[in-house]
Amino acid sequence: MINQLPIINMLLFLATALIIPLLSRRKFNITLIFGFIMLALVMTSSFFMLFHIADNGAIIYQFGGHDSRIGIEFKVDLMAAIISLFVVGLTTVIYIYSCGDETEGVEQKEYGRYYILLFIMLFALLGIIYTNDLFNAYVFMEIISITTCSIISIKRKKETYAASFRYVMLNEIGSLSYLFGVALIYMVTGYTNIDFVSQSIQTIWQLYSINIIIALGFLIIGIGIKAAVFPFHIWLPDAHASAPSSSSALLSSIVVKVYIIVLIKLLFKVFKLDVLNHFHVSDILVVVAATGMIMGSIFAIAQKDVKRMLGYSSISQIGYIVMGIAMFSSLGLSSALFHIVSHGLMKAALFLSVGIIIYKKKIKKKDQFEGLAYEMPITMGVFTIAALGMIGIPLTSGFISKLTLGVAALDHRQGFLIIIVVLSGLLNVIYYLPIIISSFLKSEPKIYHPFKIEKVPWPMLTSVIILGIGILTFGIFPNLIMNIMTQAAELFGWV
Amino acid sequence: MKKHLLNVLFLILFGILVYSIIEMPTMQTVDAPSYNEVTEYYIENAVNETGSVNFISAILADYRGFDTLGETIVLFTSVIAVASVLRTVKKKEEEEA
Amino acid sequence: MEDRIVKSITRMVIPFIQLYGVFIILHGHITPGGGFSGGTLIGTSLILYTLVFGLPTAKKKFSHRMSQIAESGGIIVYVGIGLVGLFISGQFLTNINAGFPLGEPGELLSGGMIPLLMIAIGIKVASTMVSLFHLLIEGDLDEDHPGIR
Amino acid sequence: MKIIQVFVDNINFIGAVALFLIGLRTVVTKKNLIKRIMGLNIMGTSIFLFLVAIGNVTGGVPPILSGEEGVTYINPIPSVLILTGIVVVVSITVYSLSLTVKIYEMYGTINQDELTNLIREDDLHD
Repeated sequence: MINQLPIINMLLFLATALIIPLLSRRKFNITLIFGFIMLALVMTSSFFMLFHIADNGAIIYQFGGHDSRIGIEFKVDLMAAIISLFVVGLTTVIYIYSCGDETEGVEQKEYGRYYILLFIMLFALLGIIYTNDLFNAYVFMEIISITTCSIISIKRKKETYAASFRYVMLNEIGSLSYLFGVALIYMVTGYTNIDFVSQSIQTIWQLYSINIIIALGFLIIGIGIKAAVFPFHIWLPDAHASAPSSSSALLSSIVVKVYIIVLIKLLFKVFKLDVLNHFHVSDILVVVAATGMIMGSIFAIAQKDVKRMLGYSSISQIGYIVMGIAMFSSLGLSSALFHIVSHGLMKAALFLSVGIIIYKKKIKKKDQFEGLAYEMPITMGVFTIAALGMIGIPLTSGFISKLTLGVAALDHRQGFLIIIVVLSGLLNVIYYLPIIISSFLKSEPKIYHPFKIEKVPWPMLTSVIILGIGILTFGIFPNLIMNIMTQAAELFGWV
Repeated sequence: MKKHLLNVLFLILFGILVYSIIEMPTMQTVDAPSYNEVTEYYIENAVNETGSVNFISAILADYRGFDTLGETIVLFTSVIAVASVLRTVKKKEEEEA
Repeated sequence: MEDRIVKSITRMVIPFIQLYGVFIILHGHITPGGGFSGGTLIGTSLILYTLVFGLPTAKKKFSHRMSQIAESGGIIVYVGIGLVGLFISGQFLTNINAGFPLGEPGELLSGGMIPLLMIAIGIKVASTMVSLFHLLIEGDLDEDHPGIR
Repeated sequence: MKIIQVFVDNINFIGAVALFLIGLRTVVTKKNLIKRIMGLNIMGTSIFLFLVAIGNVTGGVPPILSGEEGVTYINPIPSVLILTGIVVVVSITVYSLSLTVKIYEMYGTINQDELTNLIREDDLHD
């Protein structure tokens, strides 16, 4: 029964997406509760799966009972189990937030459609994490790109359409160059299953080295565009500026991270280490990560709109993760995995708290935050925790991930990266601290009853509080997830 | 000026790709690297394993059936996505009422 | 387009296009073609109908309710066939182990689950094409373009 | 002479790569939104041409079991990948076309430059 869990999780999400239109006749809360039950169900089953895989190895599930060379195969190893649990858990929290946030630009009638798209995106996210087949990953990548674009363009504002059009164009170039890379690999190896592709690549990469270089280039550029790695990040800030805050929280803390997992799968499972070292991929990735860290923060300083600023700061944080991967060591990979989880929590907390602020005060500009902490203590409290986490202050999970990244850089004898990590942390200070300072210290003259809990729908507040607690717990007790992550990183067989 | 720069860049890229294609195993015969034991397996066993004479439908529906499920879901999402963009709310109420 | 000749010709031609489309879907596992190409054929015949007879009449033929049923119906049938394999033999989307009758290759009733899947895909592709076309041209009707009356 | 012979041998691969770059150039440089969508379609078809060229066997017969012996079939797998890929490119095109309809309705233009100027004006005064 355990082997069926991956496909059952995905079919549960698909079933929810199909049942929601039938529920739209009755009162709307029934759809929300029904969706929440399904999310909780899948979360428990992925918890169960994680413990099972931690004990006795990866679940391999062949579709139609065919040998894995012939048919399509799911391979859920420890890293996939951790990330799928992270994706479903964080989506449940963001789902709780979106239940309370009806009016944020999405009409009541549209609301059912928003959830259908959300659940199909979850179906595809789980699929792309589990699958062990390159072309199957392309099909799920397409479903994700359509659903994320339509989640953004569901808010009927003028600038959302222009932003999502640019997002579709760039996303499509990314997927087609990924497909071109897969076609080049298929031309040389004849397989699409990841294990068999890597076996045959190890033997023939000297013979057809031209094919491998060009396939590697197209794949990395394709995934780079979709994961908004620095040189290809143009679409992310515009998409965030105009999207509803729950979908921009989803986009930048979950979808972008899943593409980083696809990048990890490609680099370390398909092209194993000796191919990568031969083509010096590690140095290229280090350069890309370093520029991304610095440039992302510099752009963020210049922004006026809070959401666009958060978009640029996620680009610099993605640079951290790519730096962790570029170390090509189990320490580097485990710190990258930890940063994926901690950045996901922090970025979701930031976006959701900004969403509450926009919901209540209808302000978008950075400099309109005076005295907000007195009116909305909880939201600004969580915003400060998350912002301090982004800067890397101890007691938050951000500090732990910066620490482990620095240790991984030292272990990889690239000490100058620590300087870049610290420099980018300082740049974060420049654009996060003014908001915190102005909201806490500059007091609004007409505040009579400070520190009264803001009147905001309860689901929005609970989700933000959960995220705040999550950032602090992983900051104080990082070993809760750090050991499983080092265990997962060991599995890649570093030479 | 920017346009010419871009055209030159694309020409250089085209030259690099054409040069690399000449190196690639582009022989379109049975001993191409992609014509390996997986293809032979399909050609020999597809008929008696799936009963369908047309190998492409056999692979499409049976061996790689999960891809085609992904396909139908792409079609389903594209209808929902276009409806969420174009379907004006007031029009929908008339239909429901 | 109040054109008597065009209307009568399309009234004659459309059934044959749809018949050919159904033929391509059903013979998917014998001759080239299958769910995707047959579905497009049927979809095009319905689009031709909408072009010639106007959106309101076409809406009666292929109403919003029907397109919703066809959309989710195609996927439910597909997943149902997959689940049959899951419950009987523990593998999703399997053919022989799930006991689908393979029949004699080359005959119409051969191929186990393949014709069933082809029909599901055919319905799905046809209904998607038609509802996308209706959605795209629906926007023109509000602003006073004569458009497709 | 060898060069021309080499060109003629793998002409479909070179054609596929040329189409890919033409499509990429249209998407990147063209200003009209509809032309950018067409560029996307060209890129999609070029990759399918590349896949067909990979699976092609000279003198091969389409992979339908025809009964008589000694017949070489072409490689069926790339054709299956293409069938799946075509549907994907179609649905992306329909989605971006619907976005263009809405952009034209809201902004009255589908030229990328005018669009960016209009958006910049909106940003200034809101």
